[in-house]
Amino acid sequence: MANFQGPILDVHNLCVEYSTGSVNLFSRKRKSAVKNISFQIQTGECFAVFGESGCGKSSIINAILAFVPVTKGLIQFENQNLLHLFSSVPRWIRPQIQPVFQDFHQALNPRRQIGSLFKEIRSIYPDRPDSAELLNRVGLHCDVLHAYPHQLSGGQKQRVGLARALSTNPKMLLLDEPVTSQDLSIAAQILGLLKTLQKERKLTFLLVSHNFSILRLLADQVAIMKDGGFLEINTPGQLIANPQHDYTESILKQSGIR
Amino acid sequence: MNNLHTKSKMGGSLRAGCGILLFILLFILIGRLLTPYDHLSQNLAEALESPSRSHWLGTDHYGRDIFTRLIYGGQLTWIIAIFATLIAIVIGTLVGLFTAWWGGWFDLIVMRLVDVALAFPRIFIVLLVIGLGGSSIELLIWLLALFSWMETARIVRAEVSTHKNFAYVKAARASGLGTNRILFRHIFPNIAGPVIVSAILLITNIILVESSLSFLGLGVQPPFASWGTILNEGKIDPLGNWWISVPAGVCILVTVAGFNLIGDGLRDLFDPYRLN
Amino acid sequence: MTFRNSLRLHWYYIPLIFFLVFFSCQNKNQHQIQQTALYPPTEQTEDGGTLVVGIRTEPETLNPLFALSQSARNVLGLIFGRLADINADLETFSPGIAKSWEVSSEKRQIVFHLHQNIHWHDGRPLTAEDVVFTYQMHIHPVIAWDGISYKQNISDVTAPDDSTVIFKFHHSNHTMLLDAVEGYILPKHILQQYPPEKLYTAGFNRRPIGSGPFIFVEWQDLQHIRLAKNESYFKATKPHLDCVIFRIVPDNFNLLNQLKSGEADMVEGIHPKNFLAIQKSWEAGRSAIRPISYLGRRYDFIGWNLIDPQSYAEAVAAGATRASIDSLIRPNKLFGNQKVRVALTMAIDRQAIMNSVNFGMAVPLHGPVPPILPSYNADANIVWEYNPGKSLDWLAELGWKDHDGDKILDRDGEPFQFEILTESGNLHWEQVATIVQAQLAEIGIRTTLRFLEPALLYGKRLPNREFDAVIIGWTVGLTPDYAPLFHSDYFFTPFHFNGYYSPEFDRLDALAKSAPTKAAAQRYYDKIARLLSRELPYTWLYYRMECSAIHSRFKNIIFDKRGLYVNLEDWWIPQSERLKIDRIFEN
Amino acid sequence: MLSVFLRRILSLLPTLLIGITLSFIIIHLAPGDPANRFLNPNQTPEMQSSIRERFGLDRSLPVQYGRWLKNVIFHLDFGYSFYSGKSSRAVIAVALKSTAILSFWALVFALIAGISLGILAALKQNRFIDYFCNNLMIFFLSIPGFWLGLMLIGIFSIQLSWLPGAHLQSLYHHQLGPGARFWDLAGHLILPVITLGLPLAATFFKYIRSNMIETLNSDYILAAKARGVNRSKILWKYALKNSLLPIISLLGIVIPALLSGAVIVEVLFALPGVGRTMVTAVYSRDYPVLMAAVTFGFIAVLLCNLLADICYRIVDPRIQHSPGEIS
Repeated sequence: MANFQGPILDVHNLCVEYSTGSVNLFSRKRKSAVKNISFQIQTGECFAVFGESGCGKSSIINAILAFVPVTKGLIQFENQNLLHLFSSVPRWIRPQIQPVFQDFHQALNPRRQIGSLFKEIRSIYPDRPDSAELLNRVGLHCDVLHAYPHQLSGGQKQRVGLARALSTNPKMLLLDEPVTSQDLSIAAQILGLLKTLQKERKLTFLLVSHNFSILRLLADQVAIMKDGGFLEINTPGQLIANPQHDYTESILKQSGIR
Repeated sequence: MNNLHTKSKMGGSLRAGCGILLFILLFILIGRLLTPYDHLSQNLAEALESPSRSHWLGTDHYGRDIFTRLIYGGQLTWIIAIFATLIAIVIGTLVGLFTAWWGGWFDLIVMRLVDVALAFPRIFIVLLVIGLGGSSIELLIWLLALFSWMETARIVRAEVSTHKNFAYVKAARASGLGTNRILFRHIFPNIAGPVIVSAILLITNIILVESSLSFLGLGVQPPFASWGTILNEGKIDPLGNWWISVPAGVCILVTVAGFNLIGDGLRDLFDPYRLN
Repeated sequence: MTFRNSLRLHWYYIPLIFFLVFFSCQNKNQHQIQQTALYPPTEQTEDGGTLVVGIRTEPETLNPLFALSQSARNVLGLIFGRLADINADLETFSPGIAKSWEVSSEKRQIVFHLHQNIHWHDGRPLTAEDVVFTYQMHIHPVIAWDGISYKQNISDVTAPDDSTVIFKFHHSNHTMLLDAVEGYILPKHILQQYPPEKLYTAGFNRRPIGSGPFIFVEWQDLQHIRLAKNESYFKATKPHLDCVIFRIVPDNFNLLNQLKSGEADMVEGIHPKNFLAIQKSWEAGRSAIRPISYLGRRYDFIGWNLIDPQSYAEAVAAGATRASIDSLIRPNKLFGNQKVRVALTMAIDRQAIMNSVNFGMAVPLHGPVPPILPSYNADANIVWEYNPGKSLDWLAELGWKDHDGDKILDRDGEPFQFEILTESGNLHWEQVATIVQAQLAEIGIRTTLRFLEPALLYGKRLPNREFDAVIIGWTVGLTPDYAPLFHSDYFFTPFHFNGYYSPEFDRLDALAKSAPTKAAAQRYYDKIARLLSRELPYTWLYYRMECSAIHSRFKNIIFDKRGLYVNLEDWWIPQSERLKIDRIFEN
Repeated sequence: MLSVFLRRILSLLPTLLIGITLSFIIIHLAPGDPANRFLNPNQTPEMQSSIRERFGLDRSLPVQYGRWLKNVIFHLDFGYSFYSGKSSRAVIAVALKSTAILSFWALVFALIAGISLGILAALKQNRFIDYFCNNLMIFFLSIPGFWLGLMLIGIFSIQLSWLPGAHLQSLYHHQLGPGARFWDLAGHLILPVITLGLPLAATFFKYIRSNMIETLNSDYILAAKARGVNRSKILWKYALKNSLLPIISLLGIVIPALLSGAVIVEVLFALPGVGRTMVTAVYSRDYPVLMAAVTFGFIAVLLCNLLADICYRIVDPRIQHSPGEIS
């Protein structure tokens, strides 16, 4: 497993739909959130999806984590079809892909101490690293273990979230707007931390954001997403230099890059 | 500014409610130390005596001391109300948790059934009580619970559907925690507030429904009594023998009011916005 | 107890059916036996006025073919007429629709001569055809009239002309007249429009047309039924009242309230506690509500299950007949023994129960014969006085002692305990049961009470003999018939629920029924009373007084064991005492 | 909107059917046989079977159900009451009439009392009048209904003789003039309406008061105040409108509960309503009447919920149905 060759994540023709309106027997109006998306992520790479809110970028993460049913398509993680395994949740795959959510007040359970999160995970995966070590790694003191989320600052919460994600020893992190709600200095710190971690642990990132400036610091590949579909995929440099779509261009202008 | 006032006042109602209930609980738990009588022993010669020094609240048709009956009746009322509420809350919570969690067709079908249960005429309690051969205490508890879990299920379902999409739940799912663990250890503590409030309101409701069942002659069976049955026993001559029904009515009134006060206070305490 | 009262009345009618009951409103004053007139009948009466009767349950129907409840029967008696009405002596009859009759034992027939000026309320004349039609309806299998047993001895009814009806019988016996006149005469010209199977839902049931002293006017569902004076009633100058209204008030408390506030003039079946209060204020001159109490028709008892329920179920499943009772049915392990029943009876202080539950409005009863009947003989009964000490001795003789010191009697390690059933919602019986439980507990017998809804109690537990002891009551009819309760012919019927079986009783019953004279029959009735009060298939508790109240402005009221409606057509109100309500419905 | 409405109605049908079927089964499986009412020791087997045939009880349960459902769907015929021989539909219709009158006035009373006191309490928050109203309402919420009714009858009908304690109208109602008829009806309605309406008023009061306080403290009201908008305009136009919204959904629950009959009030005050009819039907095992009432009850609950839902949507377009799972 360790020497797995080829793309770690292969998404092919992914479609996700939601039913809208009241849920009842006779009406099932459906709204499509993700339309026919395909991409591949190589091990150790950072793949970023850029899109404005509501374009469906979070749905990709939800689809990979099997939080929403996939209408059509294929998601393969190390050649294992995640969609087939969905019905019987593959416990051995779960810890390998971990999400990190933007810091919002629901990112951590408000009624539980931080320490209990790690304890719980270690109770399932006993061979995983110690919580104190993890917290140290993300730059937090062990005291945090006895704190409740509301006693932490935004940056601390975000680090805790990161530590929690790392606690299962994942191969891949799904970063959903990881630094949006922080001010710039903290965002920079966290981004730096992510970068070092990526190198240290050979992590693969799938990063989702509506902030191009952040994407560009981390991403190896960027997909521009609009209305549920990808407009173009390219390296950040190429995109800036040679945008294929007017939309891309307007984004770059808004971000002040062009 | 106004908000602050409300809070402090509601805190007051919480305190008042707790005080009242504590008093009532003390009354029904250690009140028997105050009375030399037994709640079941009859003394036909002393039947229907008005309140006096030997019988503080008079006697009933069988010469039993009403004060003593109130103490034991209170115990039964509380037992019925609390157990029925607990059962209803457990059923409602489980149904709410799992329907919201699994969603889809399961949710659809179960919620339809909840709709049916909610639409069921309450009079069916009567039908079931008499149909199942009279009212034992266990039967009363189960039936009262059976007709009261739906509101809780709806509340829990709504809360869980919200929490289900919160990042902390997603993170927990992603780290491979089991469904039960997530539902009971992670989500439930966060929605316990509304559940407790609904439980308090259920208790008040169940006490009142139990007393109206007594009105229909379907309450606790003699020689035992709940406050509802004592209240009902005074109905032959409610004006002449007021001492039978008035104290029982006051007990019900005060208890239910106490719970209502606590419910009001707690609702404020568990204000969903307070979490944010 | 609100609408549960309906059920009490509702279930009381069952025994009515087989005790041969008669109600009559058209009784003459000349029969003064056992009746009390509140005011001596006077020559000058004044017409007009309204009577409002407060009742707890709505009559289910006003078709005499289907009416079962007492409230319906009371209303029907005012709207319809019979061929003849039984008198207070319970033996003779007064003319009704028939002005005279000839009974001929040899020819096994009765010839009735009808009044010729009787009209239905819609104006059509009542003829012999109607009487024949009524008989046909009574015996129609689809209708399943509940009084059909009266008509079983009748072979044919014919009408040679408009005013003559001939009843022919299979056998000649002393109940021929009784059998012939039972049932209200129905209007053929209306009912023949409906096929018999549709009669149950006919509009007639809600808007009856009869020939009685009052005409049906309106029926407001669950509110009231209003009747008006029949101006062309065949008995001239009657009735005196303009209007009779039955107001339905299900809640006892409110019903009494109606009586006090003058919204109702008459209420029956008042709780003794409330009755005493009414009596007190009447005697103090504070109220115009006159209390009326009289020995009614109800007694309460504890019925013991004499047989083993399981063996009964097995025997029924095996299709047992009367002949196989002895071999298939085992006696009940507790109450199968007469000594146990006697001991239990002696352990119950019936006088205390009577005082406490009925507030004295009852008389003691020790045997099967109701005190209102001519055949009642107080000395015939064996009286088991309250004596808990003796009761314990008797039980000890049988091995029931408190061996283990837990204050409960036991034998062979088995505690003496059983379940007492009664009807839920019946305050009287619930109270009796509660007291009986406490009294039995005093001598160390543990009982559990179970209050069952009537449908369950009478429809399932008693007919299937699934009970230990039951506290209920019977309403007695005006002619004695103990066979349905105790005769082995009825062993497998629902009403013979306690499984009493005694060849001696069967013999005495047959002898009493075939006795040539009343005096001869009396001997056997005394023997029956002696036998049953010794054997104690029931523990008779008490015989109830009926407690009613009526506004004092009504004069010339006669009430006796036949009820309070005996002569309603003779009631009248002096002008000086009239109230507002009396003028509202003036004709 | 109409198509939404129709679709929602269609989607209620399965609920309705499940409910009715379940009720049918429960009612018919409850021990006790309606034919027992006619028991009589001299009854022959033929008579017994004729009675059972009269009521269709000779058929198996599924056949009875099929027949019943067919008659209901195609002829709106709920069968004839076993007890009185009346058409069950007519029995319920009559009962419904007085229940509707009682419910309507109880609702009007509760709305007026609850809303006006609720507003008053919210405006005078934390003053004496607020505490007083609050505690009064808790009192009304906590008192057992039949005890309240008994006391009202005892005081106003017996001791003071001010008001009649039973029935919807006097015996001489039909002889009165139109104006007097109204007063007659009103007099009879006061006590039951108060008994039924007080707990309701308390419920409304609580909702209105807390919503009103919340709205009055919300940003946009504060902003409007700051802009110097007229105080009464703020109160009536903004605050009240928003506070009344939850009442709509509350009505969706309260109205059907009222319509399925307030047994105790109806028994106590001798009103010919649905609740009393149903209890009588339960005791006499009058299946057709019971089923008619239950069917009506189900339809009332479902329709009222639906209507409340739709009204809510019309009044407050912000409400969107969340599909449950959205990213």
